[in-house]
Amino acid sequence: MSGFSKAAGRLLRADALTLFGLITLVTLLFLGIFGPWLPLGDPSRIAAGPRLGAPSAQFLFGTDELGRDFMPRVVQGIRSTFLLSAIAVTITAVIGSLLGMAAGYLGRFADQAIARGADILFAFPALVAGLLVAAVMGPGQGSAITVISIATLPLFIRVVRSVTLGIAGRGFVTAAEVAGASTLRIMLVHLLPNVMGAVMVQLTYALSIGMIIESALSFLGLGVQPPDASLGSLLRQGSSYLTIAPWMVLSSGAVLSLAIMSVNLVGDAVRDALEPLKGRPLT
Amino acid sequence: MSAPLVDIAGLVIGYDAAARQVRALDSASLQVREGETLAIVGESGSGKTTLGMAAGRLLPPEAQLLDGTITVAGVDVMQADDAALRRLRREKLGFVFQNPSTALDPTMRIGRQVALALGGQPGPEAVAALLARAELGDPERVLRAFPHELSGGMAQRVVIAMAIARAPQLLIADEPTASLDASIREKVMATLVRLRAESGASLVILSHDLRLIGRHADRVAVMYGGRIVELGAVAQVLQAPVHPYTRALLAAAAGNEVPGARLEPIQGTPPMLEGRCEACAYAPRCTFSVARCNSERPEAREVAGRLVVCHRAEEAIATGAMQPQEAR
Amino acid sequence: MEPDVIALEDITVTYRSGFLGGTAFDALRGVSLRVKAGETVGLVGESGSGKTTLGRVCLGLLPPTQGQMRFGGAPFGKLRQRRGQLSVVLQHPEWALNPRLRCGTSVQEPLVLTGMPSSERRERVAEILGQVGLDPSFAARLPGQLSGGQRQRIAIARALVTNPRFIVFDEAVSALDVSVQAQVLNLIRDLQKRHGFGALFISHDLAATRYVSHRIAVMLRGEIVEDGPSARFYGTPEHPYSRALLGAA
Amino acid sequence: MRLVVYLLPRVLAALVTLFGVSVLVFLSLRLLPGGYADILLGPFVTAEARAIIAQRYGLDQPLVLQYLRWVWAMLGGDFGISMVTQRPVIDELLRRAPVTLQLALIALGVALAVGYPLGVLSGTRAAKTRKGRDFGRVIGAMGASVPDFVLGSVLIFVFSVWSLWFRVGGYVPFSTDPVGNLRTMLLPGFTLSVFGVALILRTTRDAVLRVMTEGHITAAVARGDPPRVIIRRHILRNAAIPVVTVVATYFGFLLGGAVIVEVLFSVPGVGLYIFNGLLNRDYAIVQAGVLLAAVVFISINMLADVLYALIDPRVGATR
Amino acid sequence: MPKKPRTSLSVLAVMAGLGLALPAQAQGVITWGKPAEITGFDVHVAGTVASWEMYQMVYETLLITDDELSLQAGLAESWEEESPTRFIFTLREGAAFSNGRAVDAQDVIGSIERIQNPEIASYWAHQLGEIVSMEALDDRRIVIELARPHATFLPALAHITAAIIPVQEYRDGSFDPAREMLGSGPFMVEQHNQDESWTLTRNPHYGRDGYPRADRMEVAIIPDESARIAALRDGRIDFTTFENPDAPQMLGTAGNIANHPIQTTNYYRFDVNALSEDSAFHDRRVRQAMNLALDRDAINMLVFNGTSAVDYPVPAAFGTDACHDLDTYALPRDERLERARALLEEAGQPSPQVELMASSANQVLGRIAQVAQQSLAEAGFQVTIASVPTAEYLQRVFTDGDFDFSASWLAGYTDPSMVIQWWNPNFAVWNLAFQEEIPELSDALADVRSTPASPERDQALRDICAMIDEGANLLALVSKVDYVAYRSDQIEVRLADRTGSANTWQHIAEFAPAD
Repeated sequence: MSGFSKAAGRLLRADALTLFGLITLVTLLFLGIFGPWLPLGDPSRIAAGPRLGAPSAQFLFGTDELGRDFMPRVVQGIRSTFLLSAIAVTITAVIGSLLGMAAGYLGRFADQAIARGADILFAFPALVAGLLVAAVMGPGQGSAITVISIATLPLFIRVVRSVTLGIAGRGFVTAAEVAGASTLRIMLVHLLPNVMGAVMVQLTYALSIGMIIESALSFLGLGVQPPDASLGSLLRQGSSYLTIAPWMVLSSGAVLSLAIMSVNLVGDAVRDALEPLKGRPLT
Repeated sequence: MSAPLVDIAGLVIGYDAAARQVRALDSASLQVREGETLAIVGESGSGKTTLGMAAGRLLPPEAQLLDGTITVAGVDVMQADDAALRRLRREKLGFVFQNPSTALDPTMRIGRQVALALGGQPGPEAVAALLARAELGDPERVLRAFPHELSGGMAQRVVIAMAIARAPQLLIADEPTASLDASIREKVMATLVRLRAESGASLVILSHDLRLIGRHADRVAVMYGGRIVELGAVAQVLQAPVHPYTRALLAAAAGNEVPGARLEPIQGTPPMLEGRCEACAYAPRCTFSVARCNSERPEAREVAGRLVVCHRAEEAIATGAMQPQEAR
Repeated sequence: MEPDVIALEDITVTYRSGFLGGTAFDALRGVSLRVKAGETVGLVGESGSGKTTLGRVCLGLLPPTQGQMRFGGAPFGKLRQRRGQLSVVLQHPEWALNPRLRCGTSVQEPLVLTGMPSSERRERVAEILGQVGLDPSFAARLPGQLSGGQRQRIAIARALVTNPRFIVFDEAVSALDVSVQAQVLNLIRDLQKRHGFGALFISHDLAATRYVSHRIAVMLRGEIVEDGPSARFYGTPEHPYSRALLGAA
Repeated sequence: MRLVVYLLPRVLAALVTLFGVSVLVFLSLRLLPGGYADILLGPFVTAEARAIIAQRYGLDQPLVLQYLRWVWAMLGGDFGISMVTQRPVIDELLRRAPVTLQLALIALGVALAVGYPLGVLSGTRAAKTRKGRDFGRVIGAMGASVPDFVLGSVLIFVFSVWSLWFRVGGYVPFSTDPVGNLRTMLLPGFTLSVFGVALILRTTRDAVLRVMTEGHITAAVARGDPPRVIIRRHILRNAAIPVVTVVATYFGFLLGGAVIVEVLFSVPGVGLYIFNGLLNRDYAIVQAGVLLAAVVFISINMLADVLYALIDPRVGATR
Repeated sequence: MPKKPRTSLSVLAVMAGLGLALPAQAQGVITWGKPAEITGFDVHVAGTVASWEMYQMVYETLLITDDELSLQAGLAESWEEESPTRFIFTLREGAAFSNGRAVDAQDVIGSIERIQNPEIASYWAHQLGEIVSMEALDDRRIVIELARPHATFLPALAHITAAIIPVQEYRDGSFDPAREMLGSGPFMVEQHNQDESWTLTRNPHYGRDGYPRADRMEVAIIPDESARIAALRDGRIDFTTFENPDAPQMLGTAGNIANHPIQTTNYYRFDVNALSEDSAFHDRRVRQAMNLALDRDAINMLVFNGTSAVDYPVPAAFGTDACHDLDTYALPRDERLERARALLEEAGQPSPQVELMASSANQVLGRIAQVAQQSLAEAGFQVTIASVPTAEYLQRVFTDGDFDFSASWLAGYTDPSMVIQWWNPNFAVWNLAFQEEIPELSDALADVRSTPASPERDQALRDICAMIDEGANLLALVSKVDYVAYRSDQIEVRLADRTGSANTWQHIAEFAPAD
């Protein structure tokens, strides 16, 4: 059966929750991509308003400790956190898929080497790894992307490897082998399209993890550099002023949580669509 | 004779699929007598599994009862409340599934599973005795084993033992030997039939293996397009089939041909009904179809000592070209 | 005399499992088998008897632990050197074709690998689809839109498209319904007459096997226990196990 | 025997993994810009002072030699000394381990107590109704969506404005003052548990749903067993298999990586120790800490593998 | 309080464990919410405020400073300046280390020798000047002779890094200053849980009768400012400091919390890399342009909400106005920007791209950087900001010289001529990586080092300030205020209005629980 067209059908008949997730996700994507061109105000303009001003008609999310309008900062934060994580996770998905396929299909030494590598990354305390990478590479986007990749790479490798193991024994792979197809051809033509579903599902989960990691790094001051904002650096900014300017943490925290939640909801829907789990009722 | 053990009347069941409803049973009617072995044969998609599962209301949630009734041992299965249904399943019904390796809980020892199936607090002797009845050698070892440690044939015997644990009145076996190796199918089937005979229960075998049921069933029901198209004694139906589909099926099966002879496949593919079929569902593939077959729904009639759903049953018998092949 | 398409001499395959290969298990023990051009050899046996392993050896997918193996009289070599000469049709119609590729792409893949130009390929695909009884329009369809029998025909078309010298049918009809099974069995018989390839027909179903095979080998626990013309299996075969397979014990 | 055969390759693999982690942490620490000399001397660092300090701690030797010395000392039970306090790192790690363990246990306890029953409930309901499905999805998606530092910041805000009963910071050992201990540990524990609740809920729900597609459940239904009995006898045990894996991973992460929460709530655990060690370039702390975290993580996962094999008799069985 | 018998120590230890759980008002206990853990135990070596603050609880220096930043008697009850190069110190009667041994002249000599020992890697030797001889006249009197006049000699002795340690114990190996603390200060360390807490108990042999007033001091390490606020509110800590100028506001109107901003001689500064060829700042005109374009008022208003003040190379807290008339400070901003643009034009770099680096540990620095970034943009600078871990910041600036400019703060100590030495890379050798040497300036600085406070010195400072401004190599921004907050209902404190050497808690011996 053609999984994709069926899955797309199921996704289209989405329920309210998925729809909510999709709409939020699309909105955030829109804000993330087109934010810089929207007439929201300059996110880094200092003294645009009073210091630590409460939300008002002019400043929807209030102002920060340098008198910057917090709303465009949150929009910029979405852009950094969301797009950065998306880029990182996409790169990781590509690398992880190739490694996972190689491990699952080639087996033996390649499998052992790749699996051990994934184990090492997995056993390394994630945040410590993040701090180390951020320190070695210097803080900024590059290290944020690397940290997200390191943390999510094992996820992709594991999933793709196990899916590949399931596919590698199937008839069409054997047939291609017998016809004399090269390993690379088999991986790209026969395995890759068939692991894509699992990769897509993993991609959404990795994206939510990536967003958490990016914002955690920025929260510790090692992610996106000021004056640029990421949702994590805004949280860091706001957490210093929780008692007198709670809107900073609340608005950026809410947007971050909403973003992760929408990614999760859509991820659930994609997973349900690709791999419907229907247990039988017990009566 | 009292009322039949199972009375299926005009059963219509559909499955909710993506954007439509696929009809699995298109007004199927069937009665199972007490103490008989009835085989239901048909290709995949013919509706035989739906029919079998419906007897215990074990259909998946996307199955919809659209019409008809099914009564088992006096209980209206489709309308019974949960408690009554469970009592029926527990006391009157026994199921044997196609794949024994999935029908057993993989994390539980066989002994405990069988004990649970027996109910109450049976001692190990009772459990071992039950396994011995199912012709499992070395029941002591089997008791302690986990399902994955058993061969397919042994596992199926365990499943059979569990099915007869509470002396059901009706045993339903869905392709009980299809997943087993050819060399042991016969023996497992023999066990099943022997146990039925010992207990006096009725046995319904769902199968596509014509030769197998030919040796073990009393009556046979041939299903096509969600209906029973021919129903009669095994000897009659398999040796002198009336319905063109039954005939074609027999002619297509490898095993009955003489060396060098050519099998006659049925051209085309089985139908996928989306509503009540207002014609003969087999007509598009039938070599004997006439215009009427494509426009009028045939009803069950008694022809040559059996029920047949075919407009041209009488002509078919008369046609020499439709001489049945030798059946074993 | 024309050499056998494939000749196995005293093949043994040993699997090692457990820690550091501590446990050894012989999947094949001293198996010899020859298949001539234009001949179908049936291989029957129950699951675990080693017939699939033997099939994989014949296809060059599994190097034997011991024994000689020749293809067309020459050492087997690498699979790439045998491009276009070997092919396979497997069980599970739903897994036989890559669900993400159009049928035409699947069928022409062996041709791509032999380096045939694309214009010739398209003609050849249409031709071979015709031979397996499918309309050329099937080339544009996805496997998900096909029935099991149709998919198995596509798989056969893919196996035949390069006019190979040797084809392995591994449980090729086992998952098919009776009516469709007969279609495919007839197709295999007809195509062999036409193309003259050597074939190994692996199945646990003796009835189907004897219908398409010239000779039948019966496997039990890694060894061939009976080997003879298929006519013998219409009567009463010698080995008790063969008789059990016939279900006539 | 089955367990030994099953575990032995895993132990070997774990050793390889640990070797990799040790090399990785060692190398990356040496690649870090800035060293302990900078931290100790502040801006007043001169080349001479740097050299003296490097010599004092053997940091002037070739990397390979430093690494081998470290590993060799570790094999003898010497995990190095902290440059800041001049005390053995292992003493400090062992002193802090109970703190992190307690935090992890609180988080895991809450996550299991809330997540597992809800997961089973949502899984069994989901087979029946859409509402049952959505209920699990909402809780799962929400729990997984609030990062611990967001929740932690908000909680600190709430409890610094209204002190209520909980306290932020000021850890006391449970043995000296159980109430005071809980007052400081429950909040960070709860913060950490939220993700776990979601994780366990989702995993359990999916596992239950998957088990419910299996044939033996249909068989149990066909035998007339009531739902309660089927859940107890057949679903819980079978569904526990993936849950065990996820719980182990989660617990491993908690033990090795609750850094942000420990920093936020000033909980003097292992995570905070490693974090500060990293900031201070106190190499021995980070090296020993990360390696220990990896050992714990791997051991727990191996323990999960054992549990897994105990629950599922098929695991590790040869064919 | 009577001398404690040794057996009671174990009881005390148990109490210490309970300490944080008990209300802070318990008998004689005060609690300090310390923002950061020490970076090392060695009082002569560690160069961080977080460490100094803790040393001040345990160690004493010969001299201390008062509110006017003038020198007062410390461990030395008196001192005599026989000549500009010869000093005689007399130790206080009764001063003793917490092990009971009296502080004697050998401790002073040994401590200073230790500071001067290159093996110890103490940076403080430079501050003391070149000492040619030290001699004990008797147990309590020491003569120290300098090679040449060194104005900062006495102020340097008032800094905690010049603490007097028990040299006898150090030499016989029973005391290792690198792993423990033993001093003559008001408290001694009883227990230390790294990153968590300290328990200090009164030094029973402390030289001042009746002090310290508190029997015990609990120290909770709470780096997070919000958590410190929470702890202060719920009374778990009695006193603490904040970097964040808004902290008083965040503490709210709670009547029992008192805020006490302390003016210091410390100020926020930019270090500019004059030496790296890779930096636009290699060109002095670009540095000058940057200095002119900076909007120090904006930094004060936006980052510090106006609670700080523009500061100068010679800190305003010293009361000198040495630098006020410089164009950098006196011209209106528009003119300065115009000058800055002109300078950039002249340098052929109308829009220099520079990176401003700051430690990520201190958020105030990040805010200063962002305000500076925006004000510099008005002159054409394209500033990117890199907030990096402290260790990296320190290495890149002071060792590698691999940066354009960086933000940090400078301890102004207790004497203008001390802080001003930072502009002499021969003196402030740690600045060699980025500081350009200006011989005239170095000479002037050397001179001023040996000039006591006087109108002549004020004039010299004025000239120096002009030279510093010309070089634009190390810029003063705004003064650093210590925002002290304490629970007025739980503790009685004595706080200075002005401090110099990060000795915020110099009167800790007088802190006591409120009745």
